[in-house]
Amino acid sequence: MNINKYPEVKPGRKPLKRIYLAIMLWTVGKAIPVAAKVDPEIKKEFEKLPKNFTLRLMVQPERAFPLFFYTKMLPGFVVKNGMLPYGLQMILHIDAQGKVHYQGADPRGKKFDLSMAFKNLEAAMMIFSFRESTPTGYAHDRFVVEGYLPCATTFMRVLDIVQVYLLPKIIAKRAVKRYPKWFEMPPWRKHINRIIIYLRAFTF
Amino acid sequence: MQAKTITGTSNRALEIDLTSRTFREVRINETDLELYLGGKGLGLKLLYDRLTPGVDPLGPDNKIVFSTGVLLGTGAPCSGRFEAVTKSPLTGIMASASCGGPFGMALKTSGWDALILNGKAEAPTYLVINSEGVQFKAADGLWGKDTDSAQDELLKEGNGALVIGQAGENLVRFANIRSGHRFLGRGGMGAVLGAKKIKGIVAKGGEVKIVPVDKKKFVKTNRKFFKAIEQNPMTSGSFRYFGTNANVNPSNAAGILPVRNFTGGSHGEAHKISGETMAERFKTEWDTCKPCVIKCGHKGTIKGQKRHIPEYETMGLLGPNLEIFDPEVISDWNELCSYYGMDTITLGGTLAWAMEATEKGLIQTQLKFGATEGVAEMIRDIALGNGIGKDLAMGSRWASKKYGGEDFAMHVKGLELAAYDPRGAVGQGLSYATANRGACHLSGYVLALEAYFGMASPHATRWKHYMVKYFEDAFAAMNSLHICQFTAFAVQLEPPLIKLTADFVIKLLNQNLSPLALNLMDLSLWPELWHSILGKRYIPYLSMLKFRKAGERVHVLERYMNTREGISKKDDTLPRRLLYEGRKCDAKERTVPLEPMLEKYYKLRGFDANGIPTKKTLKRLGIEIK
Amino acid sequence: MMPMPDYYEFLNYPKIVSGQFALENIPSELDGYHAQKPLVITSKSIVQRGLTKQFVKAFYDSTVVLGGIYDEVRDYAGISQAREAAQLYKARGCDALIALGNGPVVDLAKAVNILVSENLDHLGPHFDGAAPARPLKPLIVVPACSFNGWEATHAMTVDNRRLVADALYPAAVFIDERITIGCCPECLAETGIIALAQAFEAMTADGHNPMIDALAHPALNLLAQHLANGAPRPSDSSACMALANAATMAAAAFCNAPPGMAHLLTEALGRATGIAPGKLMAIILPAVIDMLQEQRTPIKDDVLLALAGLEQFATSAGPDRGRSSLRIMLTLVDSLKKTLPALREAFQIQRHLLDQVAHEAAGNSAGRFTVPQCLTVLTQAIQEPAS
Amino acid sequence: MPLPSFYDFCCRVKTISGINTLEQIPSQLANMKAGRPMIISDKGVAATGLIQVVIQALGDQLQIGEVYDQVPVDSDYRVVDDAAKIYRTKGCDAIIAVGGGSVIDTAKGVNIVASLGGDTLLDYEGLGTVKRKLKPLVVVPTTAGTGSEMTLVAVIADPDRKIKMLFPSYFILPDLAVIDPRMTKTLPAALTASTAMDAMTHACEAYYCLEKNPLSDSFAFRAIQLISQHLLKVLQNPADLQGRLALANASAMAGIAFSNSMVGMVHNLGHTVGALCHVPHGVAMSIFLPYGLEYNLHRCADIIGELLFALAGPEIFAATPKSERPEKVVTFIRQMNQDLHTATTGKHPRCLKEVVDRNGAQLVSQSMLPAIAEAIMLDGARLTNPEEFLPTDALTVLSNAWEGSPLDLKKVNKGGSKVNY
Repeated sequence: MNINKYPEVKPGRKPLKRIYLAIMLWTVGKAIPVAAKVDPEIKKEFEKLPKNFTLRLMVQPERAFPLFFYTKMLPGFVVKNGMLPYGLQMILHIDAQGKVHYQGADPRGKKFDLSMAFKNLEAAMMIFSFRESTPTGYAHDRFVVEGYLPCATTFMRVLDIVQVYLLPKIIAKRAVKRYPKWFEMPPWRKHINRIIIYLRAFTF
Repeated sequence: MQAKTITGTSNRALEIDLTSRTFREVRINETDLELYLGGKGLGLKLLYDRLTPGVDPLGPDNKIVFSTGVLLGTGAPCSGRFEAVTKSPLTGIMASASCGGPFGMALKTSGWDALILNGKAEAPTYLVINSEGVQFKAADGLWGKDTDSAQDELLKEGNGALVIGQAGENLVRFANIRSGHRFLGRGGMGAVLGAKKIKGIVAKGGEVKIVPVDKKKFVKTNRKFFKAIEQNPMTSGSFRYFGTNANVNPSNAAGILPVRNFTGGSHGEAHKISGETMAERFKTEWDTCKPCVIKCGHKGTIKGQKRHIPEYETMGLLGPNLEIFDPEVISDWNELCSYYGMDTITLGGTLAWAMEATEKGLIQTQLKFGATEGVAEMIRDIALGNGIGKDLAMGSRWASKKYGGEDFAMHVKGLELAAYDPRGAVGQGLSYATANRGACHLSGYVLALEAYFGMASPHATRWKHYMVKYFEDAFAAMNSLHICQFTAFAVQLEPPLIKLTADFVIKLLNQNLSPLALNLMDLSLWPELWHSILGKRYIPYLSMLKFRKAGERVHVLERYMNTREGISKKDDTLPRRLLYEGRKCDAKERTVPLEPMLEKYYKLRGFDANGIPTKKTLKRLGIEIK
Repeated sequence: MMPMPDYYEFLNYPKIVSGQFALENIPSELDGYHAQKPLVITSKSIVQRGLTKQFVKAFYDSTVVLGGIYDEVRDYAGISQAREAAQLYKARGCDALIALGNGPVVDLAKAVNILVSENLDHLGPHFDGAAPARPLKPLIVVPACSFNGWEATHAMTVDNRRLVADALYPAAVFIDERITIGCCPECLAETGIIALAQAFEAMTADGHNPMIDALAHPALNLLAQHLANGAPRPSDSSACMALANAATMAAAAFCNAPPGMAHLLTEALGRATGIAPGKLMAIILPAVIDMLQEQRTPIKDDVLLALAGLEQFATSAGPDRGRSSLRIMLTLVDSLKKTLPALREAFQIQRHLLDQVAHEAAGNSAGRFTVPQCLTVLTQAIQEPAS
Repeated sequence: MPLPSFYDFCCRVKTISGINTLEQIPSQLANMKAGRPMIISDKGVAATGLIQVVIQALGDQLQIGEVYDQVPVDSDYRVVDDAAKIYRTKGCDAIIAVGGGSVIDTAKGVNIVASLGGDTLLDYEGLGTVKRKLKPLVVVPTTAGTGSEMTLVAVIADPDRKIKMLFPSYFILPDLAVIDPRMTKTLPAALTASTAMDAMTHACEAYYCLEKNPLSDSFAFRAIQLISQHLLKVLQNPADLQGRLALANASAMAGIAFSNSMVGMVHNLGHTVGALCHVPHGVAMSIFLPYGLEYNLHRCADIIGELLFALAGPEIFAATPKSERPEKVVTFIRQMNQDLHTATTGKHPRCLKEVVDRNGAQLVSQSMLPAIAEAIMLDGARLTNPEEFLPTDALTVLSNAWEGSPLDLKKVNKGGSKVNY
């Protein structure tokens, strides 16, 4: 038998989807620390998490998604603070004071207490293109959680609220189970929060 | 000495009911003779009128018809042949076989054109046929005997005998019937007789003399025929001096010689079994059908005995196909097959399957490609139904259904392939697929054009459907005359038009304008003989077309009978190996592109897309729909 | 009240993953078995339909390298090809198998799995009765059109010989609409009718248990909803998904139950005649149901519940339920008449074979059916309708 | 049964069930080429004499390597290491786990260490460390419906770090689950009631939560049918082996259903009150189940309405108009709790305030409710609940459940779009 008739098939890539997801993860990552400052509910949720806690949201398999090619050319602090999208991870760190920091997409040299991972690129796309809500995605086994589990639900709640801030209502309604009624804050406050989050997220 | 003279043909058939031990004379309809010519065609028609579809081939409801042709007994060249048709226990569909043994002549000169057997005898019986009718005689003493001694016994009572061996008695599905040194080989007719408990049939013969109606014309045509045969290099040269094994070398060269269960198409040692080598080694002499002018049957001295030289198919399938190249060993096995009465083609195919199945762990036998050990024992086991031989005795289709290995069971519709690999001659592939009795090489011998004469391109599919139909019709008609198929070389290739044209021109014409080329081919010698014997007026060309149409009728009738047994497009296929596996001997690893050829073939034949003859076609051919 | 059997064994090994982007989960599933390099076994028709391209795309952006796509399978799984594929598997250093396709493809993959896991050259010892012992390599089945569900069970038919062993269960079945999409109405109808028969017979078999019922129930339900509309529309992906799911569930249930009459007859007749089982089932199942009707065999209520749903079940009178379920079954079979017309070949089955087939079926039924019973059903099944 | 846009389903453990099934274990083990099992169990099981029943049933067909009955209620890795050491010194080649969730998880852990070598389970923490098939593991569940015999994760605590370690792997799945009614025959009435209601809750939640699929539905549906048909009868006649077998089957089926479709807020609350107030799981389940149904009523009324068929039978189902069915389901479950309360002479609590410990002290005080409500965020079951479930919602539910009063449906927070299964 001539085995060359049946060549090995190396996995290809879907570059556009990668870039889209990298930008989404970067945006959400940058928005969370800001939201934690301005939104009391998020703040409360983060307070439940232990101090000196590192968590990340990523797309599996990790080896298939190395950092973007230009990462090496950038100065270290840009990479460290996640000032540009670099890859398909979103790393958050809660320091000893309970303050939340976005640490970019570079997992090297970090130890994670909680790691939430989309099982594959398409699963992440389903969620980030809002075809599936986060709970449905969870129900459909789109992601796996590793590490300190009880915090995962907290983190997902945070993600839900951040989505509500970042997205227009018509999309956000699809993404979360229950669109909040904002009992606890006046409507103008909501919009101001939203603007702050946008501004801070997109400025360095 | 001869009491009676029959002018033309007797039109009498003898129908015997074995269950009730009675017989009756059946008059053969003149129109039937006109439409079906005699021989195979008439035999099929007689069977068609009597056989219910779906009966057990080995049950009492199956019938077997032995039918002689118009030519037999008149002294026409190479006419010493008769045909048998029945429903085959190997394939479950119609089987027809042609044989050059003395039984045909004896039957015809006992005044019968055909013999129909019905029912089933209670105890082993043999039949003695004379012009009056038939005597049923107890065969207790013969049952269990080999074909040689049984035939010797029977021949005490007549000029020609049919006899089965232990294989037939044990219902080996590919048991054959022996007459003289020749056999009604394929389709397991021996088992049909065995199931009917008929050990043998002997015809007294020599009771009537047969003369043609138009003697003058007959003698004239005969002379032309002789001349053609003497001119043709195949019929007067290679076949005459080297037998059918003259095919070995050209087959090997064309890559159509089956090697190792059809995994290869040629072999370096093939020359050892070629007709040329053997003629020299075994000092061969003629041992043929009677009457014959080609003289392809030979005998020689092998291991100190006078033996019939195995024919090409036997050589090919028990030889290279098992990777054996020792003609003496093959001859031993051939003798064993004659002794037990088994078809060597099916046996060879089944043994090759068994060897490959053993190699692949599907069955456990001693058999191994290239090794002679255990083969003779296995042949005995098959004939006697011992051990796994009992399963192999059912043929490769049945065995592969039970044990697996269907992908390398080389059969079509249950009948094993003859010794030509169609990957080197795709038209032959189509012919194997569409042949009525299964993978039969005699249905339309297209490979001669493709692989031997260079008159068609072996790998092109263009117009192959036309060639296959043309030759199927011609051969069906020939088998209905009934005349030796090898006369085709002479009849078709010797007329001046084709003789004087260069081969490459013929190839070009044939491949691109096949209908024109083939319609210009002159086949008139055959119909002229038939017409002269019956005293009918012969109209040039038109009568030839009528003759070809008769052939078409015979072929379609057989097809129609098969479709009544459940045959359809799904069965018109080739072994997977030929369709999907390339061969190492072939750099391009070619396979047979069957599907496109088959579709065109159906259209040309007037079959529907499922391969069933349409009502229109049947009506056109005058076949009564049942 | 559901009767509780005194003893039963039940196993439904494979994980079923079905739905959008199911295929994309294969790499992480393989990772669960520490496999990184699967060998894909598939058939020429799948390649011709372009499904392998779709399939390969599902592995984009993963770390899984496909060790090769062995696409030589056609309508027969034999040891010759299994050896070739095993050779390829070893040459490439693969560590898992993916069967992309139906019947013979999966059978072949199972055979290859035995060859590579036990380092054998042929299956001789297993044909002689030795059961392959766990663990074999992980085998993932991705069903394509005319998937009859048996692929996802513990049985394999290689070289016409059936081998049944728990080790042969595939690890997972991934049902994805990109692959299950129908190739022709006929194939879908065949899938459907086989699934229908299997689910029905699993539920009504003597040795059934609540687990079997629980598997067969959704199968029947999906079929009742989708068979009639779905079969003529091979491009309707949701119907194809439903049928593939139903087939998987039905076979999973069925392989835990003793085989029913329709199945035994179809199998034996298929072997004798070479006609596709789906086509045979289309004529045998109605005959079996007719027999049940004639004999007034009690049919348990669950069948109607599965076929007709809660509302209709609740409003039907208790004693009628068995009969109505048989009626619905017949209507379902009838609804396939157009897509799966009664077969000419079937009416031409050699009558002398029937006896042999009936004997074989009765012999395989462990005494549950008699030869005359089988023969009656067979004769009725291949009776050409007067027209 | 609509096919969801995506689902997965896995119940790959071989199940054998029947009245004398324990006797089959030796031959089943022999098929797996094992003959010297170690029995792992806990003190509670040992005290009821169930281990003796198992040992007797195993007979002399195999040698028992060791009976280890030291598994505590909250098992940790040190127990696992300890048992694994004994396993090795006694030369065992298989494990039979007799008990509930904790025992089964421990047995899974022991199997990892015993099969793969090493001294401690800590070596195998995390994903992807268990890479090959382990030794045969047979589980004989004694409490109904933990479902942990069907799941492919072992949860074992590490008290030093105060975390629960997860060992997810296909290879740690048990090889055989044995359902034998003798294991539950001696269960006291109150426990029978609460374990059956536990299974009932698994089934109901599996039926309406987000990960539902046709297969889990079907298993859940049958489990509910079996329980509602048999539970009260078994309570009246505790020796009814057929009834016990039906309940045991029901809980196994409920286990299959919920391990595939996940659970919702009932479990969320149950886990939380279990962790904070040590309310037994089954008890909590039976109390919260009606509230779970009520709370999600506006999201999946049709689906909950279907449960009436399983609970009450086709006649009542047909007699109830479609719009009233969901409420009727809730009433039915409440009535069932009431019936159980009566049948167990008050031992089966109907609301949180009735839950007492052995000494008759109340386990959940009203003042603890806000703390419980806050703690629900730490449990994953809230994610698969059809309606969003937040501490404020939890507090409403909890206070109603404490009192035993029905939920005011108007007060349930609503919002968001339709649920896609």
